Amino acid sequence: MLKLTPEEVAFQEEVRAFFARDYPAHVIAKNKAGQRLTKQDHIDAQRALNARGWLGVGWPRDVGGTGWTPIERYIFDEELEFAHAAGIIPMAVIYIGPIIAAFGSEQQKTEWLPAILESRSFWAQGYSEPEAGSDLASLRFSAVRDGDDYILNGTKIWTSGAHWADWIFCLARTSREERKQQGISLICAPLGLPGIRVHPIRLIDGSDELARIEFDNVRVPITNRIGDEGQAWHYANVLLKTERLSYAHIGSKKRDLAALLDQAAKLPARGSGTMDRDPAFRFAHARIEARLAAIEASILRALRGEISMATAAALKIACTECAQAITGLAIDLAGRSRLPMLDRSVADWADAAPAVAPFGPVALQSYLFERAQTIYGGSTEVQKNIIWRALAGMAR
Amino acid sequence: MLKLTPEEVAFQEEVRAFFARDYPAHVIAKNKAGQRLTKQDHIDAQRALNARGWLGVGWPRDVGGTGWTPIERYIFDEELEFAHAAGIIPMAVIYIGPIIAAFGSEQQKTEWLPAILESRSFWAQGYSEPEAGSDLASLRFSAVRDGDDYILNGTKIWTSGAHWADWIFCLARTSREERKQQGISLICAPLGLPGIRVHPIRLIDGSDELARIEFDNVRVPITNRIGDEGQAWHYANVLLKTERLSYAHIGSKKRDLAALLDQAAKLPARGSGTMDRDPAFRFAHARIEARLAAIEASILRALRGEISMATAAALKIACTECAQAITGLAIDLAGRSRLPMLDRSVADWADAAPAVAPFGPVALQSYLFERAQTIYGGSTEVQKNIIWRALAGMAR
Amino acid sequence: MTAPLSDAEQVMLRDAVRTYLAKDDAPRWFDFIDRLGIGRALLDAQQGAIIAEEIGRARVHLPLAEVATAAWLLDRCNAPVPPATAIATLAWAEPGLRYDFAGIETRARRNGDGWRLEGTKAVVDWATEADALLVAARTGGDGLSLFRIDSARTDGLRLSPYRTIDGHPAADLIFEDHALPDDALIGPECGALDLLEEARDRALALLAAEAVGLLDSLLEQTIAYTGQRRQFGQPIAGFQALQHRMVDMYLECELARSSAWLAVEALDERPAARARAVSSAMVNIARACRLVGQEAIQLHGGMGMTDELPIGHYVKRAMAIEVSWADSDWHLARIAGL
Amino acid sequence: MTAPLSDAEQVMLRDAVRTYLAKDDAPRWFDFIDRLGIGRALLDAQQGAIIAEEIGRARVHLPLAEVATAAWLLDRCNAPVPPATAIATLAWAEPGLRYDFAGIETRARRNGDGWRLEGTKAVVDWATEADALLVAARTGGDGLSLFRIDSARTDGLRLSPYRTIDGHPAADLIFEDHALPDDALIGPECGALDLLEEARDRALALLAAEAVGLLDSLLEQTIAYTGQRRQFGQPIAGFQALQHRMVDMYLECELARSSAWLAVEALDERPAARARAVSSAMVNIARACRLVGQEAIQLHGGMGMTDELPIGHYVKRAMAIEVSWADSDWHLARIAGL
Repeated sequence: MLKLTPEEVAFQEEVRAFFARDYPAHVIAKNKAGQRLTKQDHIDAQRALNARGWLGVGWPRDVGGTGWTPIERYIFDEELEFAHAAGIIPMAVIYIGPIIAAFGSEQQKTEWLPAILESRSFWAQGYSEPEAGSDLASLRFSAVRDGDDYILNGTKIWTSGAHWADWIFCLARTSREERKQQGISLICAPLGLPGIRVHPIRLIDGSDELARIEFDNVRVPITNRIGDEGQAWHYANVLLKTERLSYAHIGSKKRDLAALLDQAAKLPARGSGTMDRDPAFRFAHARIEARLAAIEASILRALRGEISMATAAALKIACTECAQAITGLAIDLAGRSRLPMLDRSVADWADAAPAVAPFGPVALQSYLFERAQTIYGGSTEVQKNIIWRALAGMAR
Repeated sequence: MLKLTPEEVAFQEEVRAFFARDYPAHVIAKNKAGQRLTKQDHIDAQRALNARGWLGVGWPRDVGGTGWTPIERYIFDEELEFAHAAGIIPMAVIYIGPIIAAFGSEQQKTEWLPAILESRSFWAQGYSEPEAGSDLASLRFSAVRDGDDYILNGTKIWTSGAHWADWIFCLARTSREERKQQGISLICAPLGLPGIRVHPIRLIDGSDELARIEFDNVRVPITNRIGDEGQAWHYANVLLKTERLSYAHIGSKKRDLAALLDQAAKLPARGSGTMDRDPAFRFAHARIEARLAAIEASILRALRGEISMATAAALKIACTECAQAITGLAIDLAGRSRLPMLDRSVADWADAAPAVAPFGPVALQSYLFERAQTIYGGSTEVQKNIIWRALAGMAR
Repeated sequence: MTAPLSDAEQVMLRDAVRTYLAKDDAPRWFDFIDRLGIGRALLDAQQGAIIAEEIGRARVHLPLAEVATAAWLLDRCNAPVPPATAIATLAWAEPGLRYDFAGIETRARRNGDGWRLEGTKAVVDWATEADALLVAARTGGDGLSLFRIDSARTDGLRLSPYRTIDGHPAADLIFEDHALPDDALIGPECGALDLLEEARDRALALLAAEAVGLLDSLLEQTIAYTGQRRQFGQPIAGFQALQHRMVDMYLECELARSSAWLAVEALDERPAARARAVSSAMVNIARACRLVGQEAIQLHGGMGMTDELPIGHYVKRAMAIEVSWADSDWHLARIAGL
Repeated sequence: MTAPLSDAEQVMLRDAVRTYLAKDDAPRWFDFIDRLGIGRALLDAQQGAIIAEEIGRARVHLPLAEVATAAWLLDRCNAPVPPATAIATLAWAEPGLRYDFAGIETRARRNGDGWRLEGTKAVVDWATEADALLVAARTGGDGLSLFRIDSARTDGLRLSPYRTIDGHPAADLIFEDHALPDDALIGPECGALDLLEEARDRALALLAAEAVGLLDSLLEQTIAYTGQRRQFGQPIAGFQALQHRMVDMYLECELARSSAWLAVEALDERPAARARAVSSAMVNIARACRLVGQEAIQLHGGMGMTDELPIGHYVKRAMAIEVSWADSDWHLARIAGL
């Protein structure tokens, strides 16, 4: 049950060959060197995937998607990550694309989906608000009908990739009458509209790819709403169901863990050896490897069966905490070389600290950035509440 | 501030010499061999202490106590534990003695205190009830006035040492009118009275030194009440204040940690060496040593100053979790030799498993028994609630 | 080897075992195997794991891992396999070694037509109940060999019986010039090391599955207890701090379950992959046993400390599994190749 | 050494520093030392610890540990100590070593009346702001020696400046045939190892105290934030699961405080006792920095990830302290004597 079928193994080899031969080498090189990718890098990467028909990973075949089984999707993700390829920016392809495909109008499908696949448009996600983090039901962002338009007002926060995005999809309150979760609609807006202001947020790792976005009487046609009014909560849950394992990133975890051993072989240890023979490091490394092996088995079990809310919540906690543990081990391994805070947007970034292993500053920034994993997408605390409700329910 | 004064060092040497020369050697030998002590062993030990005037450790001088400063008391405890002497059974000497001395009638002081010091009477504590564990305010055990007597009814549980005790002191509800904490009195009863039944409780470590005690219309004179009616809550808190660090047992923790290194030197490791050179074990050991050093410093800080409720609660958590961590490390070190469950009441107990290091079964039983540390005396969860109230109060 | 069970067959097997153990909480091995008719399942790790999980859930004393491991060794050595209803157990551990078979010092010397065995075996599970003992011993060329001893042969064998923490019968064995017939040697002389390594991994997979049953039950018992135990005017399961800790227990239980699958499915892999998967599984199982066991007792409060409730017995069986063939550090070292 | 401060004097010193830093959140070292008149306090660990704790609490950029450590080394070597208002820093770390001074490869060779320095120093805190550098280098008999370099001497020194994660100025230094006068050598030739070890412990005691201030503030900020941040209809500090985690942070803070005392009071002990106490302290400090830092961010939610709030800056300074001279594993190995 945990093993791949012969067909799946063949697919795996096909994907592996693709990344080795038909994928932009400069993207892989930059990732390996710890350099931050540009928008153009992502466009190059997406176009290579799209040329192979492999960009619409969670989309049905009839709108240009791959139509993969969950396991095929998993294999693809893993190989992408093993290859150090660019992660697919999820906002358009993973998050909104499948919702448009399932609930969008014909016009939305014809206009928006091809633009995404052809990398003509990038999207941002407008879910969180300053006063509504894990508590999405208390959204304040409003969409008020005015003839054939909605007038949007409010603030969205933690919007990632807003500096590259052309469009944003927003959860917006279209009614205050119903229960808190009801009365929320899914409405899209071009980010260039008057009344929209994007404020980049600088994060503790030095990046500024998140933003706070203010909407001040922004007017969009009601045809920009996806699906029915007041049904966004339902759509968001459908998305959650199909995408709840997309954060698993087992491949990148395995890759990063393996890379730590390579790095360790280059770093001096106490006495005369290198860190790959340091027992404390190796034990800590093996402990995470063991954990990751169990998490991978859990993911495969889940992919081959039905996934309950509790299981999804448990896997979200396990995957994100494991990712954090890997970055924690990485900074432990880095030692003092994690101390410099360097700007990694240029090719020769590592020259700024010539006496330091470049691995260190990358590890440090990853460690800081990955702290967000247990906060966004439903914090660990919220996931635990979900699991508890399921456990208490079973006990009854 | 963490260092002893010259006078304190002199006292320390005096105590050390006492345990080396004037203390029953058979008690120390049994403790070192992991054999359980008998009541007579405890009597021998207490008499030796009393002969030196060192039994009433928390008592004022005028009733035969030592009158020590908190630091002297600490030094004494530590040396007692270093010496593998018998821990003073706390029920009479540590818990009720000081309360009798402070709040008891002249008759109680004259009758009960000398009997304790001379080991003529042993006491048990009747605080917990089946429905009132950490939540002492919800006590149901009742004492109803009937002329010059009280009629006692109810059940006490987790009473330790009841099989050796002559007397029990009980928290009993004498009124239901007032706030839950009020209306509780401290009443003493000889355990041989009609209507008292003692049911030993077998614990997971194989011991049966705790008991559940049922009172069925047990009649005691009102002169058996200590202090005023309805004031037991106050007395218990006074006791808590003076005795809140008596569980610290820093000496036994240091002794046990050091003993693990000795044991490790005798146990085979992977390959050809012994466990005292095993890095995983030594790192785990050093981690606890470091923790214990900080806990010891915290205790000394507390002993030299005023101790807040929050500090006392924090130290209770730190000390008990550290004790548990030591027993956890001990069973890890023991490996498979922790598997046999042996009865340690006889001198040659270890012969029952001739291929096993005797350290293993002792470690296992200690590990299991010490699980209680974070449960009794206010569970860790209750301590955390106390601390949180203090933290939230400071923030306001 | 039998063909893998279908999903429906797996459920049937599980239900049959569960039903049997619900009716008899002190089953005898003979009856258990005989009445359920599951003797053949012992040689199949997948079926064995299903049975083991139920044994764990019910926490009954049955020598499943011992008998299955011995049967597998005998089968592999082309030795006659006793009926599955008989109890056989492997004696490998010794006072002079921690967990590595390489440290075995018990020695078998050729003596005329037979062998003479000399050495000490520590904490041999079910030895006192066994119809047959398998003993790992060093032979001539300093390699390891396996010997089979019928329980009738007591000359030159000093057996000290006791119970282990989980209530199982066990014994220390001291062989003093113990005579064995020529055919007591099973399998290749000096060629037992790889067999023992594989046997250990197979035993561990079964114990991992048993741990899953134990841990699930510990969580269930804890949720049930905290749901009815009232303090401060409400069931203590109403306190969020406790809820989140039970969720942490659940997370460990789920990873333990995946770990057991991982171990079982890896048994047919090459030795390096098998070792890695089984050791990874056992690191997680050991962690889960420790965490879930400690939390179960803590959340039961004083009641968790008593021998009356099942909880402590489950915890102690989990503690035995944690260290039965090796501990977490040994597995970590194996994963790290140290 | 000065006489120990009375309790009242300690409070006065603490209050003076706290008041100064409350008024100026970007103090310059010269002004800080000069206006407070605390130059002499730098050679006294107890006073230094009081100042360091306040620097941590305010999280300002001041090279206290660096200057105090350099001053102590110069004083011990009977070299002229620059005024406390000047910045001096020790360059010891190198790419070829982890934390042990024994791995230093930078070499100083006698050359006529002076010395030639060759080697690379990594992440030298405050090097770009320093009036004087102390450099640990290997000399003739393969022992370690200390050299003092005035910042004016830039020939043969390639300096790559950057900021560290805590926002402090730092640099990598590459010495290529760097010429030094004869009197650049301070202290005994080849006799610097013990001095360096003691200097490290003194620096660590100050950093431990700084960490106490940082950690206390992280806890306070977290309690304040969770008290006002509302989710699900109430301040999130109303959730018991979060309350208990803040209590866990408090427990670490308290042990960190005791650890800092332990380290400071042990500085005058013999080397073995000093090393043991300081390393014990730093194991706890490192653990506290990691746990309190992670929880502070987590409990701040998204806001904890931003550069806007102080929280992240505190966490990053704590992360720097964790590894500034050695990491937890190094300290554990030192305690264990491995």
